[in-house]
Amino acid sequence: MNPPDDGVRAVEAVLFASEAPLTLDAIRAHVGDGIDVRAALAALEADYAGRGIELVRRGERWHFQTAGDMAHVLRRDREEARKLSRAGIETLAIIAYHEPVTRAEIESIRGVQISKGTLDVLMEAAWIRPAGRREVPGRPLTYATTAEFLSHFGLASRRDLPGIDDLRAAGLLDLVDLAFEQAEVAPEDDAP
Amino acid sequence: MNPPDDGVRAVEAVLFASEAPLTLDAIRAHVGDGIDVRAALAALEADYAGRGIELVRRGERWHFQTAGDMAHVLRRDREEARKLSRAGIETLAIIAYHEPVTRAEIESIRGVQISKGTLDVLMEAAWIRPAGRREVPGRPLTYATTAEFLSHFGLASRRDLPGIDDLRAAGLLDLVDLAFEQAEVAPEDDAP
Amino acid sequence: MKGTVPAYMKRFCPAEVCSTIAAMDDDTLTIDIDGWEGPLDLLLALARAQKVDLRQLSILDLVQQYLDFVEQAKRLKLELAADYLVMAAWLAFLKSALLLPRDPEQEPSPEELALRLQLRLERLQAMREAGARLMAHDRVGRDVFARAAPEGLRTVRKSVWQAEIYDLIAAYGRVSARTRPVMHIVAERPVMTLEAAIERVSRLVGQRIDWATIESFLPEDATGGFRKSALASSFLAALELARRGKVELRQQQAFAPLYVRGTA
Repeated sequence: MNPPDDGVRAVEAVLFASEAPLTLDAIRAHVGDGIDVRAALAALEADYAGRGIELVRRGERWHFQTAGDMAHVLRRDREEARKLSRAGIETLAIIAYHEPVTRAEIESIRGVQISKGTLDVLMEAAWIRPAGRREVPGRPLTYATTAEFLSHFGLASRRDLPGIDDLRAAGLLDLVDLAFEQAEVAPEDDAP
Repeated sequence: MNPPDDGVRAVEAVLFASEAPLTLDAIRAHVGDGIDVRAALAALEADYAGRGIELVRRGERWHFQTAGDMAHVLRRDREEARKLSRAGIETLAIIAYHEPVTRAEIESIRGVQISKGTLDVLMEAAWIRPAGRREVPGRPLTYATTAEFLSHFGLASRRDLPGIDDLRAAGLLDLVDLAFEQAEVAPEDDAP
Repeated sequence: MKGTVPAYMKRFCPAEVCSTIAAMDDDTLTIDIDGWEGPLDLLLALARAQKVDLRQLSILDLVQQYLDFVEQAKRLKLELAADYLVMAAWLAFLKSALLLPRDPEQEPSPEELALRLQLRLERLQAMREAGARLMAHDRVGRDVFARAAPEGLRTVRKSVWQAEIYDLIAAYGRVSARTRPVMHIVAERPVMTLEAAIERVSRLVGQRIDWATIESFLPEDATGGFRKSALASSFLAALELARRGKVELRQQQAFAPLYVRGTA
């Protein structure tokens, strides 16, 4: 490694010491305005490419983490992350690919009602959040994913969601015609 | 940085993700016997020399930490503008008009006791300073204003402060009723 | 039949689903529909069993399979949840609409309905695959790890005290005013003095023959505070004149009207 300049070192130290991923502004608040944070991040990204530690961008935030191919030396004594139910995984995927999306829209895509617990579990994991109301009759609440979601699943942005461009091109992410589909599938649906 | 070999990368990742400094044996338990941990540590030590992160040995244990000279960026001072309390501004005014003045004199002029905190705040703001002791029984400390006081309030000297007649002409002594009633309602209002 | 899955049922349902079909008693089987997440899920499972791209799917075949499945379930006295039967009814309608001669009035057309069903299956399938791919990503705490013991970043708050010159001067004005000798001035108020009342009552009482209320001795234009003052002074005047023997006073009871009459 070539010893980096003090600006790069400062950004490196701040990211290394931080307990959570940091935005450009948060980094700048620590290292001061005299440092080109963007350039320092680019330098660090290059410096760490191919090492056992990597600098990654998750949403608008940056952090260091171990390289993905090192999982085998790290995993042994870790608890496996709590397994999400199938309903939970599908609901999370639907929110991530369609956000902001209402509960009724999620239910329409899955063809079943969502149990209350499903959204709660995703909120508790801090992967989804309420994202305002849709200005349609009933003003239903919409849901969207969070910065923690991107960070947890290793996505630089929602554009990194696997296959999202193809799905959109195929029209599979278009908003659902709710009135029609609910009438068709579940006329006795007593969902709230 | 030259991309290191997988042995070095594995040791790097294990040290990074560890909750505590690790011994050679503990590292070896993670990365396996096929890796020369000692050589990997030497390589890492060289790689990180002069960076914002350092590999350090504490006794028989190894870990990464931020470089010592980067401590200043990990701590960020944030300035918060705060308005001086009524007790604070009155005390400051009395000191400015009567300096040097003892605490007992300030209290006598204000007609209300002042808390230690009030003077502390004015000292913290660097607007007042201790100005020697009065040669009377008990030798009480006196207070006076500072150059910072003059500059903060845009005064060339203390003589620029309006006199009592000026105050009366400006109607500032007519505040009496309101001020008096408030003082009566809250005679112990003395927080800084 | 107890505890076994008929061969013809296996044809229609994926292995993991069929394993949840269990014998409840001799002639009733119950399907644990937790295995399927609703009729759409079952339809998708059946569609995937056709082993073709969902876009090449024969909706008619799929509909027939679903209807067969529900028929078999009925024959076996399987208890299906209501939404499965609702879906069956709708699919039966779709099937007949697709097979019968076209009713040009019908909107949307059966082909359109079939297309939408296919789209829904595709969409569910896409989300299911997306979820699986998402879960397979490098996940923090499973595949990649953040630093376990970061030093942490600290923010130290420092107060910057603020005050304006006006605040300072006004504060001194306030303190000075507060501690300066206070002079009390009583504002002038309209009153009727006792002397004036005695003069007035003794003059008026001479002009009257009979009992008159004390109020009738007040000036007609007396209002507000002046009237109260005049009433109080006139009352005192009446007492004083009674003491001198110039007037008589009469009152039926407490708070009743007070009458005054000259003694002359």
